[in-house]
Amino acid sequence: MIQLDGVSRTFSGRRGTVQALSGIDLQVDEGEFVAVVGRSGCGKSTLLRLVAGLLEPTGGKVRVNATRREIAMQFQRPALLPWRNVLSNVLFPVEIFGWKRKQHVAKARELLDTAGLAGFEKQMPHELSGGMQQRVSLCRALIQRPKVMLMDEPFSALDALTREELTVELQRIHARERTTTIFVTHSIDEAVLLADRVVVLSPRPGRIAEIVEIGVPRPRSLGQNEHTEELARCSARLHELLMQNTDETITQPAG
Amino acid sequence: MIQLDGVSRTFSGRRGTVQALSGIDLQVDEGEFVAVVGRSGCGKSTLLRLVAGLLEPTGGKVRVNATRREIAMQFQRPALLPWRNVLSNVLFPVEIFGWKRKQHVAKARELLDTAGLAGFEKQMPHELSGGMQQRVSLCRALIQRPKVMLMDEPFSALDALTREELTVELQRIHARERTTTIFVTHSIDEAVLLADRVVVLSPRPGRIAEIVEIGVPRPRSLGQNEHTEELARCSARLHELLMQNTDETITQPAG
Amino acid sequence: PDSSADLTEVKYLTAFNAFGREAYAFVADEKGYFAEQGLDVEISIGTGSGENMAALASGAADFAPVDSTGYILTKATGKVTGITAVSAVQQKSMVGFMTLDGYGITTPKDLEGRVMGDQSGATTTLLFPTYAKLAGIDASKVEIVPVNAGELAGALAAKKVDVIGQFVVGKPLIEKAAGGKAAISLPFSDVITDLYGNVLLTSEKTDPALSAKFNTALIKGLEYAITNPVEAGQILNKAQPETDAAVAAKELEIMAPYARGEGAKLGEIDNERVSRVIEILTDAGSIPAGKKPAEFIQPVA
Amino acid sequence: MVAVALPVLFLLTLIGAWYLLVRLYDVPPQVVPSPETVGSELVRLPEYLATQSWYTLREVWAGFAIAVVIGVALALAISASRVVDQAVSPILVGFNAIPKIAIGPMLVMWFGFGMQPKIFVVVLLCFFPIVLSTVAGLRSTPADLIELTRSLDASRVKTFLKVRVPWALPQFFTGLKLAISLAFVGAVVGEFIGGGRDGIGYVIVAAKANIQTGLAFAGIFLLALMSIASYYALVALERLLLPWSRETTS
Amino acid sequence: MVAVALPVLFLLTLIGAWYLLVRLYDVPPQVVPSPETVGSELVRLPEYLATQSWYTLREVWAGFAIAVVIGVALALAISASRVVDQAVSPILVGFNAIPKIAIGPMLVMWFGFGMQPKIFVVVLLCFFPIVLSTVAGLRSTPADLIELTRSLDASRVKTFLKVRVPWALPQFFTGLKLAISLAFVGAVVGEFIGGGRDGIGYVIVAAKANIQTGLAFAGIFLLALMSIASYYALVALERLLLPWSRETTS
Ligand SMILES: Nc1ncnc2c1ncn2[C@@H]1O[C@H](COP(=O)(O)OP(=O)(O)OP(=O)(O)O)[C@@H](O)[C@H]1O
Ligand SMILES: Nc1ncnc2c1ncn2[C@@H]1O[C@H](COP(=O)(O)OP(=O)(O)OP(=O)(O)O)[C@@H](O)[C@H]1O
Ligand SMILES: [Mg+2]
Ligand SMILES: [Mg+2]
Repeated sequence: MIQLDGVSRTFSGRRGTVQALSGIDLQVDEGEFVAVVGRSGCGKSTLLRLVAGLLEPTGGKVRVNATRREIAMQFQRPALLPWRNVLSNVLFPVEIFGWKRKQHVAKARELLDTAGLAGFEKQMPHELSGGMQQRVSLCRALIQRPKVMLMDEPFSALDALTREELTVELQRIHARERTTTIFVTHSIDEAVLLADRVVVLSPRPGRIAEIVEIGVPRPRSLGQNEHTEELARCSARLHELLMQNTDETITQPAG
Repeated sequence: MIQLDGVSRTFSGRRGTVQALSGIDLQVDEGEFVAVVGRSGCGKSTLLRLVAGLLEPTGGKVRVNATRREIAMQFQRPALLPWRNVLSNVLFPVEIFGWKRKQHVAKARELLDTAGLAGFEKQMPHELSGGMQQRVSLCRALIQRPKVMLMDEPFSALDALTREELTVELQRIHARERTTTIFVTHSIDEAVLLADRVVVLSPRPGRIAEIVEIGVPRPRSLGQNEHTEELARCSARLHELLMQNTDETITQPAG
Repeated sequence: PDSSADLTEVKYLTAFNAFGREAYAFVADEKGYFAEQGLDVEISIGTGSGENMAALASGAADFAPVDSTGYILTKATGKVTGITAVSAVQQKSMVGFMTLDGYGITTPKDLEGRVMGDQSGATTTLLFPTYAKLAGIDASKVEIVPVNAGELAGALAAKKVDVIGQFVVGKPLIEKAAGGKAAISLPFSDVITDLYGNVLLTSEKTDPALSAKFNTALIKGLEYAITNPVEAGQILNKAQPETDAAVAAKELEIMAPYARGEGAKLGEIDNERVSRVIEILTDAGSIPAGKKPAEFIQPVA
Repeated sequence: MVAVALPVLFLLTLIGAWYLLVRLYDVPPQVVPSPETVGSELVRLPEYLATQSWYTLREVWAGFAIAVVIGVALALAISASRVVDQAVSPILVGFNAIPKIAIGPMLVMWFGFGMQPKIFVVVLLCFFPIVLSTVAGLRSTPADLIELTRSLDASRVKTFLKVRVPWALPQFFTGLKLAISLAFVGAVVGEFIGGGRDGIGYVIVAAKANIQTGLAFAGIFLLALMSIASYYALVALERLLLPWSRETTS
Repeated sequence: MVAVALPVLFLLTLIGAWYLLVRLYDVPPQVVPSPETVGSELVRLPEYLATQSWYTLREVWAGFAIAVVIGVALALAISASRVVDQAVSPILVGFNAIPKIAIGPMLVMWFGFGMQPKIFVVVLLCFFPIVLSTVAGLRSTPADLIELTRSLDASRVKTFLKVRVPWALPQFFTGLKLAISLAFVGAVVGEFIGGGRDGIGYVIVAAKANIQTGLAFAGIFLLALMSIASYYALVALERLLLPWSRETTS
C-alpha cells in the first residue's frame, strides 16, 4: 500500500540546512496499522507529509497505492477554519469532495458525539478548548472514510480517559474498515496498544532505528489481558530503543 | 499566594452560553506545586487564565499575591512571534520588561540547551516541529524567573524521553527557586510525580471534584523509589476520580 | 540671475494656460523688458479667471490678466475684493462662439435650436442673454451644456455639441483638434462693441510705481509679440515646449487687431469705456445699478 | 449613541475652529467662506442640492459595483497565476497612474455627456485598491490551511472559494472602504471632465468658477456626508458578515 | 529575468494592439496618437522631459514620505483609542472626499506656486490608504499574541511596537503600494490645480490643451514608468523586510 525506498528529506533555508529524514525504507501493507515513535523533532511529521504527498522527498521514492482523496491526514495542529462552526468544519472534506452534504450531516454528528462534542456543533473554533479543537480535526479526518489514514499525534491534547475512549473507537474503525494507518504518537502505551508494528525513528537525521512487531491479537487493552507479558516486553523494548538515541549527539542545522 | 473564592466563569456568545467553571475554591501557598487534571474542555485553561488575570471571573474572587510580571504563563499553544527567530522569541519577555538583553542571552541559550534546542537559535518558528515550538515557549516562560508559574500542558507535544528530562529539570528549578506553580496536565504520572497536590476538575461546569495530596518527599521519580506504593495509590485514586466524571451527562451549551 | 539681488521680484500669472495668446509675457521676459524695468518676473501658469482673482486677492500673485467682463461681474457682485485693473491687454473682447465648417452655423441666428458647450462660469455663458438680445435671437432656444475647458475642442470635433464658447484666437487650435476642418468664429465684439478683452489685474495695495513699470514692460512685450508673431511663437515654444509654435504664431496674428482696437494706445484703459460696459451689464441685470468705473480700474500713469 | 455623538462633537469643534480662523486671519471669502454662508446656501437650495447629490450617489454606487466585479476578477487572476501576476501587475500599476484628465477627450468622444463617462471614471479610480487588497488578502492564507486543502486534493477553484476567499475577506473589505472613498473622488473628477450639468461635483466646480464659494463648500459638505454614509454602510456590512474576524483578533 | 521579460512582452503586445486599433479604427491623432508619434516626442525633448519627470518624482516621494508619517501616526492613534477612532474616522472619511480641485485657491494662497502645494496635494491623496490599511493591520493581531503580551503586562506602547506593528507590516505595505500609486495621481492633480509650470503632470495637461497629443502621451508614458518603478521599489523593500510573511503564508 505504502512504500518508501531510501527516502530522505532536507530543508534548506537562509538559516542553514536541516536534514530531517535520511534513508528511510518502509513498507506498509494494506490494512496494516503502523505507529511511529521518536523524539520531538526527529522527522515524524515530515514522514507523514511525505506519504501524504504534501512534501516531495529530496532523495528516494515514495509510492502510495491510493488516490489523494483516499488518504486522510490529521495534522499535528488542528488547522480549523475560523469562519466555520464545528459541524461545518467537520463537513469541510465533504464539500471539497463534492459529496452531498445532507447525506453526511448525520455521520458528522455521530462522529462529534463519539468525540464527546455533542451540543457543540454550532460553536466556533475559537470558542473551544485545545483538546476540543483537536477532536474536531479528528472527526474531520474520519468523515472521509479513507483507505489510508495518517494521524499526527491525534490525542496529544486529550486527557487519559478521552484518549482511551477514542483509542477504542479507533480500533473499532480499523477492525471494520481495514484502514491502512500510520499513527504518530509520543505514547508508547498507545503505540503498543494500537499498532501491528512500531517504527522507532532516531533523531537528526531521522533514520529508522528499529521496527518492533507487536504480535498480540486484537482487540487489545492495557493491563487486563492474557498477553500482558508480551505487551510489556514490547513496551520495554521501545523504551530502550528511545533511550539509546539520547547518547547520540544532537546535530545542529549545518550553517 | 493564590486564592480563589467561589470563582465561576461563563462564556456567553451568540451561540449560547457555556459555563466553564463554577464555584471554585482553591488556595495555593507560596512555593507549592499544584497540578490540575480533568477531562478535555472542563475548564483547566480557563482556570489558568483567571489566575493570570487574562480573564475576569463572572463570579467570585481571584487573588494573587504577586505582580503581573512575577507571573509567567505558558500557553497551551506555543504563541510564538513568527517574525522572530527562536532566540529572540525566548528573549521576548526580557525586551518587554525592559531588562538588559545582553545579560539574558546566555541564560536563554542555556535554557534552549536544556530543552534540546541548541543550534536552533537562529531558526524561525515555522521551521520547527510542533514539539520544538512548545519547548521554545517553555524556555520563554522560564526566562522570566517568575514567582508564580502557570503551565498549560507544557509537555503535551513531547516524547516520553524529552518529557522525562524536562520534568527533572522542572523539579530542579522548583526546588531551587520555590516557584509557586500551577501545572495543567493530562498525564496522571506527571501530576503525581511533580505536584504537592493534584486538583481534579469535573467537567461542565468545571468544579473541583477532589484535591489529592501527594505525600511523598522530593525528588521523586516513577518506579524506582521506596514510595512506589504511595505513588501508585495516588495514581489509582486520580484515575478513579477521572473515571467518575464519565457518568455525568455532558451538558450542552445552553442555547 | 546674479544681478537679481537688486531686481524687484514679481509673480505673474498667465490668463489661462500657455497658449499663443499668452506669448507676450514670455517675449517680455526673453527680450529683457522686465529686467530693463528692474523687475525679476516669475511667470506661472494661470488656471482660470476665478483662480487668478483669488490668487491676486490673497497675495499669492502680483499681476494677472483676467477677462474684463468676468472681472467686472465678479467684483460688482462683491464676490472678490481688493483687486483692480491697471491696463487692457486687448482693446476689443475676444470672447465669442466657435463652430466647425459644415455644422450649419454661420450667423448668430443659426444658434437657435443648437447645443452649445461652454465652461461653467465663462463670460460667454454669462453674457449670452445680452448677446442674444442685441443679436435678435431667442436665448431660450439655445441649450448650454457645461463642458470643462480642456474638453471643449474635443466635444466640438466629435460633434457632441454644435458650437462652443471660445476666444476668437482659439481658431487654429480648434482646427487642429478637428483634424484640419475649418473653424468659424462668431465674436461677441460684432454685437457688443464696448467690451475690453483681458485686463491686467493687480492688488489695490500694489505700489502704483511698480504697476507702471510692470505694465510698461508687459505692453512692450505685447507690441513685439503681435508685430513678430512667428518669432514670438518660437520664444513661447522655447519656454514651454508643450506649445505648438505655428499655432501660437497664428493665434498672435488673429489677436493683433483685438489688442490694438481702434484708435486707442496699446494697453490703454479708460473710465468712459468702462462706464459703458457697466451700463451694458447693469441693463442685462447682471450687476447692481450705480457702479462707478473707479471701483474697477486704476489706470497706470 | 456615542458612535454618533463623538464625531458630531468633533465636527462642531472643527467648524468652530474654521469659524475662528476665517474671522481672525481675515481669509478672503472667495477663498474660504465662513460656516454661516455655507449653511445659508444649504437652506437656500435644498431641492436642487438633493437632486444633484442623488445623481452623484447613483454614479458612485454604479461605478463601485462595476469596480468590485472587475477588481475581484483581476485579483483572482493575479493570485491564481504567477504569469498573469508578472505580466499584468506592472501594467495595472502604470495604467492606474494615467491622469484621468488626460482621458477627457476619449470619454467625450465615446460617451457624450450622460452618466456613463462619470461611471467610467469612478471605475477607473476605484478598482485598483480592490485589486491590491484582494490580492494581498488571497496571498495571506496561512500555510496550515493550504496544506489542509492540498491534503484533500481540493481543486484550485475550491481552495479559492472555500479557504482563500473567506480568509481574504477582511482585507477585501479594507479595499472596499478605500474604493468607496475613491469612488467619490472619481465621481467629481468624472463630472468635471465629462461635461454636463449633473451631480454635486458639477455644482462644486461651477459654483467655484462663479466664485460662489459658499455654494461650493455646501456641495463639498454634502459630498463628504455621502462619502461618510457610504463608508459606514460598508463598515456595517463587514460587521454583519465577518464576526469571526473580529472575534479571533484583538 | 522572467519578472522583467513578461511585463515587457505584455507591454509590447499592448502597444501592438494600440497601434492596430489606431490604424484600423482611424482614431484621429488628436484624440489618440500612434505609438510612433509618442516615441518621436520622447526623442525630441529628452532633457526637458527628464527635468520635468524628476521634479514630479521628487514631489511624489516627498509627499509620500510625509503621508507615511502622518498616516502611521493617525493609524496608531485610531487603533489605540476607541474614542479617537469614533471621533476622527468619520471626519477623515469625509475630509478625504473633498475634491482637490476645490482647494486650488487655498493652496495657492498658502503655498504660492512652488513645490509645496503639489506636495501637499500628494499628501492629501495618499495618506488615507496608509491610515486605513495600517489600522486594519494593527487590528488583525491574533488574540493569542495579544494574550501573550497581556500576560507579560506589556505596556500598550510595547505591545504596539513589538507585536501589533510587526504583525501589521504586511498590510501596511499594501497601504504603501496603494499610496505610492495615488501619490502620482496627487502630483498630477497638484500640478494641475497648483499653478506653476513644473512637473510631468503640467506637461501632460499643457500639451493636451495645446492639442500636442503625442507629447501628452509621452508624458503619460513617463509618469506610468515612474509609477511602476516606485511601486516595485516598495515591493522589493517588502520582500527584504518581511520574509517571514511570505514564508508563513501560502
Ligand atoms: N472564548 C471562549 N468562548 C466561549 N467558550 C469558551 C471560550 N473559551 C473556553 N470556552 C469554553 O469553556 C470550556 C472550558 O474551556 P478550557 O479551554 O478551559 O478547557 P480545558 O480544560 O483547558 O480543555 P483542554 O484540556 O481541551 O485544553 C469549554 O467548553 C470551552 O468551549
Ligand atoms: N518547513 C521547514 N523548514 C525547515 N525545517 C523544517 C521544516 N519542517 C520541519 N523542519 C525540521 O525538520 C525536523 C523534523 O521536523 P518534524 O516536524 O518532522 O519533527 P517531528 O518528529 O514531527 O517532531 P514533533 O514530535 O516535535 O512534532 C526538525 O528539526 C525541524 O526543524
Ligand atoms: Mg510533529
Ligand atoms: Mg486547555
